[in-house]
Amino acid sequence: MSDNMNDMDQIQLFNDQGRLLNAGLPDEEKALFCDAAPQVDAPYRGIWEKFLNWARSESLWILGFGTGCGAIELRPLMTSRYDMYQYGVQPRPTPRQAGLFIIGGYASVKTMKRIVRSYEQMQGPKFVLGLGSCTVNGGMYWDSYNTINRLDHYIPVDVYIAGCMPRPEALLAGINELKKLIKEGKGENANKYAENFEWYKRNQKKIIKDWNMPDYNW
Amino acid sequence: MVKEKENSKFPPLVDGKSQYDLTSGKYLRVWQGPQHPGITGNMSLELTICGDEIIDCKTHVGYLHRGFEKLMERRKYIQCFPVVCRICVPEPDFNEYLFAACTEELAGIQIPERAEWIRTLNLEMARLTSFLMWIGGQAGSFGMGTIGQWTVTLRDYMLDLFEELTGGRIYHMYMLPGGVRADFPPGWINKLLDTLKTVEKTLDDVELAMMHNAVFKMRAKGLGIITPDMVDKYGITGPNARAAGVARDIRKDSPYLVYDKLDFEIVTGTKSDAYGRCEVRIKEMYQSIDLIRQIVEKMPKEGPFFTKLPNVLHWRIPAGHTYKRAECTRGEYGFYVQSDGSDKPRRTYVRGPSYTHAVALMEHLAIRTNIADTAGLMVSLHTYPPEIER
Amino acid sequence: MLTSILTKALYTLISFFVILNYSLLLLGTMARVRAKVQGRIGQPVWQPYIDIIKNNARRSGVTHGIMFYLGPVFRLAGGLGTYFFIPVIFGSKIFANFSFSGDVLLVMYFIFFGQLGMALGAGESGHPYSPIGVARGLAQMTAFELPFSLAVIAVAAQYGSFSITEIVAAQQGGWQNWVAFTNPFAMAAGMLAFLGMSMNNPFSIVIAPQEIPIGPPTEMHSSFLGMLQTNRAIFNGAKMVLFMNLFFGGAAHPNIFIALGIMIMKTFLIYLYVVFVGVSFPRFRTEQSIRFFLGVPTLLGLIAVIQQMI
Amino acid sequence: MTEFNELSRQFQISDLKEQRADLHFFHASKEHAVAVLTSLKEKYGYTHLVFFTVVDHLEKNEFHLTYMLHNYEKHHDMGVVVKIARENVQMESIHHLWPAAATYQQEIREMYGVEFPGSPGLYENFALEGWEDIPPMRRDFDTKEYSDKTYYPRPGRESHDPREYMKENLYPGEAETW
Repeated sequence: MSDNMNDMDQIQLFNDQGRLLNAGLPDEEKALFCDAAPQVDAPYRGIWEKFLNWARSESLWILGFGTGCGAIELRPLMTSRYDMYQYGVQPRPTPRQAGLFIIGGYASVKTMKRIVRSYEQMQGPKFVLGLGSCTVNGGMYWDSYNTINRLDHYIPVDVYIAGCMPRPEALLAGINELKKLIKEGKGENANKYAENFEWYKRNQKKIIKDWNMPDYNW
Repeated sequence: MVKEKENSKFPPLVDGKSQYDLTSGKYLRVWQGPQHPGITGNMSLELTICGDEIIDCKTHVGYLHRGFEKLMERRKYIQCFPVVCRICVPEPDFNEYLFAACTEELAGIQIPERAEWIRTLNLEMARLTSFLMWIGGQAGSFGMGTIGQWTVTLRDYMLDLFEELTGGRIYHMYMLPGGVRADFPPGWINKLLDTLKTVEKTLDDVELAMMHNAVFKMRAKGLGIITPDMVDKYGITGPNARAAGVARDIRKDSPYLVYDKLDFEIVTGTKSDAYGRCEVRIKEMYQSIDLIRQIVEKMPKEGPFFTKLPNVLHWRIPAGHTYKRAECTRGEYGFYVQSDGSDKPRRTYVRGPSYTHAVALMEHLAIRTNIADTAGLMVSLHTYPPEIER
Repeated sequence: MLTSILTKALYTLISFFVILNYSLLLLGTMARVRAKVQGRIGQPVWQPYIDIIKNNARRSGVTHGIMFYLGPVFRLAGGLGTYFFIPVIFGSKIFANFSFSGDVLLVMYFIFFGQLGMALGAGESGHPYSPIGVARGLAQMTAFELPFSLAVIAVAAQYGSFSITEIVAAQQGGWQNWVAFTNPFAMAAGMLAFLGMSMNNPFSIVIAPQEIPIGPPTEMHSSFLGMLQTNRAIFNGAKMVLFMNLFFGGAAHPNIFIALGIMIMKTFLIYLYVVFVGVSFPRFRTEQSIRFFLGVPTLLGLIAVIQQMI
Repeated sequence: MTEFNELSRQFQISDLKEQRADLHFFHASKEHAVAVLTSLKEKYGYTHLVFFTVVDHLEKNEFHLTYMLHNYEKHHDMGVVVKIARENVQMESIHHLWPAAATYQQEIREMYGVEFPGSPGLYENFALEGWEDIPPMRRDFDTKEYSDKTYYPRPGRESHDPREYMKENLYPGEAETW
């Protein structure tokens, strides 16, 4: 978490009241957006939280956003050959209602901006599944000037699925792994994002040069 | 873009640009995509709408830009070969074939006859696979999920065949410069023929449930009409042009591989609206099945499928440049490769048919359509974003 | 007095409990039926329960204002209101709900009411696709309300009553007394309007995911969505019970469990018909849908009314 | 090539090269290029603009603008190559001949920095967003260096020169025989 401490001083995120600056927005739009930073929502304790985690893991709603070529394997997964519905997984068209974000492979800078935006609009607890080698280390596009190398520097990732391209079975295995994590109470990455908000924000702002959205998209 | 200035629905023109006063309450600007289930791949349409009617459409691409052409400049020819297929996900084989063909032409390599037949077979299978994906999308964009469920599964059966033949499900990396990577596994041909029978049977069902469906007809007829005079203006190729009655098919016009030895006719339609394009594509699917059967019948059963190459790790290709094209599902797919005598290509340019279809043509056709029809129109042009921005 | 109020409250709770669970299971079952047509196995029958629990277990929520809160509340009030004025089982005290002499009119109002409340809530969410969905929904609702009203008027004229209980009572004594057979035009108009009411294909223009994802509830999340989903189940159940009462003779048997069985069978078949149409057709455009409802169904409704006048 | 001979009487074009029977390339001067394209389109039936792209020849300090036209009657391709210097490059726009050309020009402006005055939407983003470096497709732009300093490369990826690697690790004794 400290390999880019040098950049830390360059970008200022908060004003003295602890509100977000939203420096990328034009002045007339600043009033339209929320300037609060995300907060850590503490989980409940004991058996109640276990029950809720069970419900969360058995009803995963994927955000319908095909960010890369991995989206092509979501189609077979949705249809009769692999039929993810029987595992409680189904697609959902809006980020507000979705809980699972499958990053379908490489993310170009332009898409990264939308990924950040969609991710922040999702309501916690939310989970991210990095699909394909290109989310792990850049994969085939490791030296490309326009694709990111490590997804976990920009948004927290729960499960990575390596391969190019991973088969639908691999995706199902990844989803099962994610379910296990959630049931064990380890799917707290939305809180991790809120805790390390500044670190993530600085990483994001390093690559997204024309930041014309609020600092946190509620 | 504005067709009728006197129509009060359209905003006034100032310096040739239409002026939208978004505060007037008359227009609404909505983004369709990139996070939108009704968009093909990862791109977005910026729509200005008046009521339900689109009065301006602007395509935004580049969400999938990976800089392939730059990456290939710093990879050797054989290292480029696993990269090229990633340009287009539903049918990567055309990329592989064209890159291999360009390299072979520049290096002066002749590939064995059997390799040509296998390549043709592979390309036709890719065509069928891609169309199966498309037809699900076309029905789904009008809200009929059932067809998509059927056909995507069929596509999966085709992908199984690919997997057995090439080892890869989506990306095959099968046609490398000099021929193809492997021969048919034993019994594979029979499996292929069986699968074709299944596909044909379900296609009949699909045609019945989709093309003869009253609601589908109501939605698709008259949507996004392409007239023959638009074909050259916008550089329209493939089924989009053929549905308008322009009989152009690269497989027939300038035959590559073994298409001159196969017996087929160019499928044309009479009216290129979304419905007409559907008809043409479904006919082409049947034609593709027929072509695969012909290839299996006519191809030499024995023989080499690969020619010996120099050590590919430091394979220098003589200076020169060439352009190769092939008829893919969406239209003309082409590779322009320039070599400067070194072991890496100096420039590779990929000409994808969606380049013109999804940007200039889509922006033109979307005007005056209903906002509900954007997804259907988009799919009926059969665009695929990665080949636009690469 | 107090005991009667308490008994009534208990009965209402029982009735509510039954319809909630039945409707949720029905939604789950129908998702499986749909999946079978598509060649899949489909989600578990109890998936709607898990979804609702999950949505309510979301830790964060964003509001856009007072109406945004009230939208789902109105919607749920509409759903409950529709249900609580329909007698579910004829002759049963427990499932009589709050049926009274003019309940058809009130129920028709409640069917409209939820949508209007939702329109206000969705409008405040600020997402451009929400008002588009609202406009589509209200336009389509106005259109299918016409054949539906005509059908109800024809039925009311036939039996001279606006009370669902009396309409059901008049249909007792065998299937040949059902409105479906005594007044087939009214039934046809009503059932066509029901297609539009249930928001399945080809009339799913409100939430059309490929066009305006996903219409009014675009911004609804967490417990807002949980509430909407609960309402969706109840509202669906209420509408089916209403149609069963109006056209298919209601559910009546001295034994309450057999009567419930009849109710389940009839509503299941009514919903199956909707799903059957839903999987076989794509979606209409808004104006096509309106044109459809103002065409054949309205004509059928008119014929039914004229038939009663003669 | 009759087209070439006829055109060369009017315009400065040179270096006709036959790549295949159905593919010819020739060079045109910057001033005459658009006129040559216009007559190819209007007079000789090359109605289809297949693509339009740029090849960077850094060592010659030249951009080679490549227009590829196709004739549907003769099924023949004609590549027109225009050499221009790399500094402050400007070229006439051809969007009046093919509306689709505006997209190509938009992309080339972004990827190479070639300007086409008058082309619609020229300065809008095409594939990149918020790009601050030199245009990325120019050969003096090093994509690996940019990627290394921007995108937090995950440690552990090494690349070897294949020849050296094979010599050392895979076939230690046989390397001399190559």
